[in-house]
Amino acid sequence: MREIFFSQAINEAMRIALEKDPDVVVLGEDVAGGEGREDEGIEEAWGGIMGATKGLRKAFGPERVRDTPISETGFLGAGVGAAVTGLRPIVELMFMDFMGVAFDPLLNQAAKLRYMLGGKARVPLTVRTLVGAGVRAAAQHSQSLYGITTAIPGLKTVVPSTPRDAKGLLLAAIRDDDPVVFCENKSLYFSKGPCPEEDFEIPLGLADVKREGEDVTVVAVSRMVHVALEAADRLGEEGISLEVVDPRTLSPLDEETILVSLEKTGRLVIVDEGTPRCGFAADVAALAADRGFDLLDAPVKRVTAPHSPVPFSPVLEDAYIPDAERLIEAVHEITD
Amino acid sequence: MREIFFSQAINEAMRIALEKDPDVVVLGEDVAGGEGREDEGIEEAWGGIMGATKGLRKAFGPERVRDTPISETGFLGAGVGAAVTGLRPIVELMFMDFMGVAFDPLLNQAAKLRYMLGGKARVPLTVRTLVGAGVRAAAQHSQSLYGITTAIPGLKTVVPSTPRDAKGLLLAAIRDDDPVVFCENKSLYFSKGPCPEEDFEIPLGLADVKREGEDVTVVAVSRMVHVALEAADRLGEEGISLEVVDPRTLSPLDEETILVSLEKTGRLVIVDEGTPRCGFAADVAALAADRGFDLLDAPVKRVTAPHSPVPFSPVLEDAYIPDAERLIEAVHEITD
Amino acid sequence: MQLDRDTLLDAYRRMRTIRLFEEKLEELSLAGKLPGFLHLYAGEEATAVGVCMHLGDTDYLASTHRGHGHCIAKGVDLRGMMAELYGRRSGICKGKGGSMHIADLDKGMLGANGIVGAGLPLATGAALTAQMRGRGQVVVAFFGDGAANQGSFHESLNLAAIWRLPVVFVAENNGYGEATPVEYHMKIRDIADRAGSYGIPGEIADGMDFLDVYEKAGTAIERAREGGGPTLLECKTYRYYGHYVGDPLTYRTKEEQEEVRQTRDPLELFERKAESELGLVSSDELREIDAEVKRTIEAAVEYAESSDAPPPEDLLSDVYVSYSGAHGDA
Amino acid sequence: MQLDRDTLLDAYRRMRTIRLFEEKLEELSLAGKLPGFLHLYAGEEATAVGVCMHLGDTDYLASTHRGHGHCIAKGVDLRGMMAELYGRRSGICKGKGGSMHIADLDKGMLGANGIVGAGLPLATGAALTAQMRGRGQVVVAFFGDGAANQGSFHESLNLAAIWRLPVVFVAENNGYGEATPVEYHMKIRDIADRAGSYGIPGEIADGMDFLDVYEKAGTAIERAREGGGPTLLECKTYRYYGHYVGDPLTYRTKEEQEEVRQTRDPLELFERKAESELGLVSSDELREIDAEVKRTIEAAVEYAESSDAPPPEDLLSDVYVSYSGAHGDA
Ligand SMILES: Cc1ncc(C[n+]2csc(CCOP(=O)(O)OP(=O)(O)O)c2C)c(N)n1
Ligand SMILES: Cc1ncc(C[n+]2csc(CCOP(=O)(O)OP(=O)(O)O)c2C)c(N)n1
Ligand SMILES: [Mg+2]
Ligand SMILES: [Mg+2]
Repeated sequence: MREIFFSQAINEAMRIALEKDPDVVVLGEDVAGGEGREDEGIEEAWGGIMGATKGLRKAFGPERVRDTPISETGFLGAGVGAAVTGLRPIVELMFMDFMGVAFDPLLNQAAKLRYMLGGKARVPLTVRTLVGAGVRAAAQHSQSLYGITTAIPGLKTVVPSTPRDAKGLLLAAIRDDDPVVFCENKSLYFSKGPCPEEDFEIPLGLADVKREGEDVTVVAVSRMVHVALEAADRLGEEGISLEVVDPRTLSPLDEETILVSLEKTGRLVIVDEGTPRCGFAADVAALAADRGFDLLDAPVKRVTAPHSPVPFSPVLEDAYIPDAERLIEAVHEITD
Repeated sequence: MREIFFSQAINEAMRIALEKDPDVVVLGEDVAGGEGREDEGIEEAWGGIMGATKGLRKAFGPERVRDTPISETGFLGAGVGAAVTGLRPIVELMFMDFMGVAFDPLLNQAAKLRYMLGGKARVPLTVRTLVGAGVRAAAQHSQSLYGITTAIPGLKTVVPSTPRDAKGLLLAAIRDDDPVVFCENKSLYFSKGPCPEEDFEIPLGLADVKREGEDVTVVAVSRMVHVALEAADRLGEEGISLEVVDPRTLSPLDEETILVSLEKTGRLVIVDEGTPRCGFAADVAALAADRGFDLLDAPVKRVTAPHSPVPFSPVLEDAYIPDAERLIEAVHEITD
Repeated sequence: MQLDRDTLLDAYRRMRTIRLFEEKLEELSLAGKLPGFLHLYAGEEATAVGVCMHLGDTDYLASTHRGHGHCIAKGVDLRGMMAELYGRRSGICKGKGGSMHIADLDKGMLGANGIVGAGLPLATGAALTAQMRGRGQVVVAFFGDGAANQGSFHESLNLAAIWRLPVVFVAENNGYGEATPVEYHMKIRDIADRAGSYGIPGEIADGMDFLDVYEKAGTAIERAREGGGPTLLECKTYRYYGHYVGDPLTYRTKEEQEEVRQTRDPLELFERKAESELGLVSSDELREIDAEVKRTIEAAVEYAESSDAPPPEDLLSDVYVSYSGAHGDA
Repeated sequence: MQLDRDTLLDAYRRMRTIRLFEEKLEELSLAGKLPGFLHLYAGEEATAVGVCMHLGDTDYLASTHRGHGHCIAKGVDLRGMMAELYGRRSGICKGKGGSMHIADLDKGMLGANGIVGAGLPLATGAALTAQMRGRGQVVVAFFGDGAANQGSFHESLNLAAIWRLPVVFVAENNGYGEATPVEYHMKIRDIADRAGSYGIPGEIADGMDFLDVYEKAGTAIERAREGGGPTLLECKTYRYYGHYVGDPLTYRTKEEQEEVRQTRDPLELFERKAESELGLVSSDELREIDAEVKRTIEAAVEYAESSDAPPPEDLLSDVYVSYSGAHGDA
């Protein structure tokens, strides 16, 4: 299969969705760029801060691919209002950290409208956003806040790790009738992987076993899947076999696939770039401690970012992000 | 000891703090009420939506007890700016649900300033806010979102369950040099309990064993402590003895007290009014699954609100909130 | 604006319905029959109705925590509303929303909102839908004077302005946000002046006078329908009851309240103008309507009280349209 | 405003420092020596300096993502700044903040901010402190044209207005928010007009002309110091580089950029006015300053490059002042 960049996979999914469904619109800051300057020969100057929306404004026009002012509550809230009245908006929240200025439309509107209206409303909104540290962007542009959206009933949260998953899940997210927060890791943006050309969907709530193994189950999403695979390679050399489970969506969470793996291995490590308190790693550990308790042969380990903001300094930031080294240590702790 | 209402305990703590420290100010919507109408003989018309700030504006004047417009990002952000420049603000965020419109000052400013500034800043801000369901206030006025603030490094989160704890912890929170989110359960507001008259502090990060017991550890905060105590009474009659641990602060979390209890009982149930995913119950379960694993004799059970918004209808809302019945069932599951 | 008899009678019926509905709610609430918090709309009838007379079912409306009046003005079924406020299964939101989230998408009523200011972005988004559909639909966002200080107000008006969206932002300036007088919470007298920040028209109407609201809202809505973009319309009004049922009203004088009721009551003003000045309706007709409305409301109460509470399984439905993992979750 | 030689030379030195500092950063960044994203302030020197010449160390400043110029104008140590941008322990924030969070509380510089619009509430709060202290301190909040559409702008100006806080809100209108022209992102020409929404004065200065900014900022800051409350001061300016280092600048024409550089350059404008019109300084003096500044910056680079990276244990410090549970946590 052809290999494409993660960013291209995102772009293709939006392009297909826009082509096939006239209700799909794209809103966000500089998703086009240079708007209003056609006279000067300027059109779609940027195509998104990371280029993910490149070409969309040219192909689908300024009505359907709209630059917004810097007003996240305004345009994300408008995304909710548009969704509930029949459009299928894809809203780009440039960095997930900016949830700070756009939290109400997610927490109290998108997530709750259907319930509050007794099931009459549909909110087919997709919020695309960047997560992850590693690019020296410091404390306010590096957070992995998907634990927070996972905590909110009414939202779905997707965290893809490969170009193929990104494309198939984004198409599913856009076409889903519930609000979905779609988290793209900026460190994966220019990584390549196989990805079909056609229109296809990966169902939300379906985990993928990225590597089969016998001894320890490692649950990981997003960039950490690759850390887990690296650890699996290295541990394989010492004869320890990891099974790497990538839930791909945190909400809904495919609990069964995790438990089935645990049944085989009896050991669990969760590796997550989010911070440790009330996060995704704790969530999976709690699942194991309850439904998986009888399957467990050892303590459930969590390898996460520390309970601290993301530092700027490269040496500190590198120490901040969980790596294969730390994961291997955790595995040793429960296999020695 | 005299018994007072929870609301009085909150009021007394603020009064003492205002008296003793000229840098303490109180900001919030209608913390006074009727502002600007002295000419008409109107002064401090409300004293807070729940009466918690009653009398403060009269005693300390409109400079130190300030009504704000409905601009949560503005005045909570101003609280951060005031704190970092030397005041010690107590900001009332009327309902924790309104975090939606005031999230950035917490997530990206208060929580991170000290770190981003390399330790030069202090942010002695206290945010008081109401949590909890049970008063038919529906989906946007009933949430227990303390799991979200607990997840954020740089913030502290306090969740008192009794008037005494409320007073001692609020005084400690106000005097703490870090930003603290102080969550008051509206259903406890008019409950009474013993509380010292004098100025005293309960250190943040210190759990309280509300009931000693042998068979099962129940971890609970806020209103759920009382649910746990009720269950303890009822189970006591069948010869099952619960130990009720009230962490009182979720961040910092007193892990040791929980583990010490677990060492004795070998069984753990967490009961929480928050929703289940990535929440406080999962967090404590994860602790048990790791550091407490060798102490556990049974699966770790979580009794929480469901993964849904809070419904309006009284029958549904009553079913939404965890009660002694459900806690007892969970205990039976792991003791039978 | 042309006004015929039918329009006037229709408007009166809606206004009287709001008034009596709210009076009934206060009575029921104080009698302990209604759960939860109620923010009553009485006193502001001319604003909701003066605006909504220009809207059809395919037009949208985003409301506030004080949403009953908007619902009624937009034609939402009274029985469904009353059952909702009782928390019954037959409620317009199956009893899950209650007063602060009362809504009816079939009538274009996007919902009351417990978050002050949150309706404005929703309305802006609905207006985006309307603009893209190109069928001349219009959206109205109601919000209070207090809400005019929320960031969402600013962001929404700017966004609607630059996209020239078909939305009318109606500020219901009733002089107070909770217990805080507007003279304290902003330094300007007229919220309409804020339109200047967005390059859109700002108008002021006497929110107690149906005819004035009707006229000015008509102009703004017509402009929006024809692609002329948003308007900020401020209606100067007054709420008769406290912020919520139970509010001791300690922040305003009795004199002030009585004066408004005596000199500016929207129903009396309407009657005076429609009967004496326009000579289009008679007092007798209006009294008949009063009686009818009363019966309708009593019937709604009966309907609500005889309706069932939601079954326990309703707790978990309607969170998602679909939420199935590989192996069926939740 | 009176202007003496010393003030002018001081101002020039600060402006030239900003220009050369930013040019050096671009060079270092393109050479791969500096980690992270850099938003350069070059072109806007007259705005930061024209304002900050009126501020002392006890006055506060809240900045933006484009904060180097504000730091330099406020007197923050260049070596500490440069080391910070290199992520070194000797950095002004121990290497933890970087360009987007560069700050120095000792100089009243509350920090660059990675969240557009977040500086305004912080400044408002600092102004509350200033007001309560009663020592005549003043706060300045810089923010961009793009930030003027954030809710925090609206909420902060209103709050500062009603509390009459000693804060000056300085809009740096450089024509773009990232790649979006201001004519697209708002429908009005002058951000200063938004002052009308809050009942405070709105002024416009030529942000490329030090003398004009100096004068208008002086008036606003004096008003604030004397208890006259906030002002919204808009400075029309231009950024010479892209939004960040690496931005291909595809959203504006070469002609536009060259014209500004040739006709409105703040340093040249300054030199022309200060030398020819005022006759207070000579070009030779300025060239000397240029050379000195250059050396200072080179020294800062050397300092930064010879400084150590933070030790690993720094990762976990400075999260809290104290975070000890019963049994010592974190
Ligand atoms: C974001 C938010 N802040 C505060 C509140 C609490 N609250 C509910 S209504 C209200 C006053 C609203 O005033 P206004 O907008 O003038 O509307 P009115 O009640 O006068 O109709 C407040 C402060 C809320 N519901 N949401
Ligand atoms: C809340 C938020 N939204 C978006 C961004 C991304 N962003 C960084 S700078 C910028 C443009 C800011 O424009 P303006 O306020 O005009 O300042 P300028 O860059 O022109 O100095 C944007 C959109 C951000 N950092 N924070
Ligand atoms: Mg009002
Ligand atoms: Mg700009």
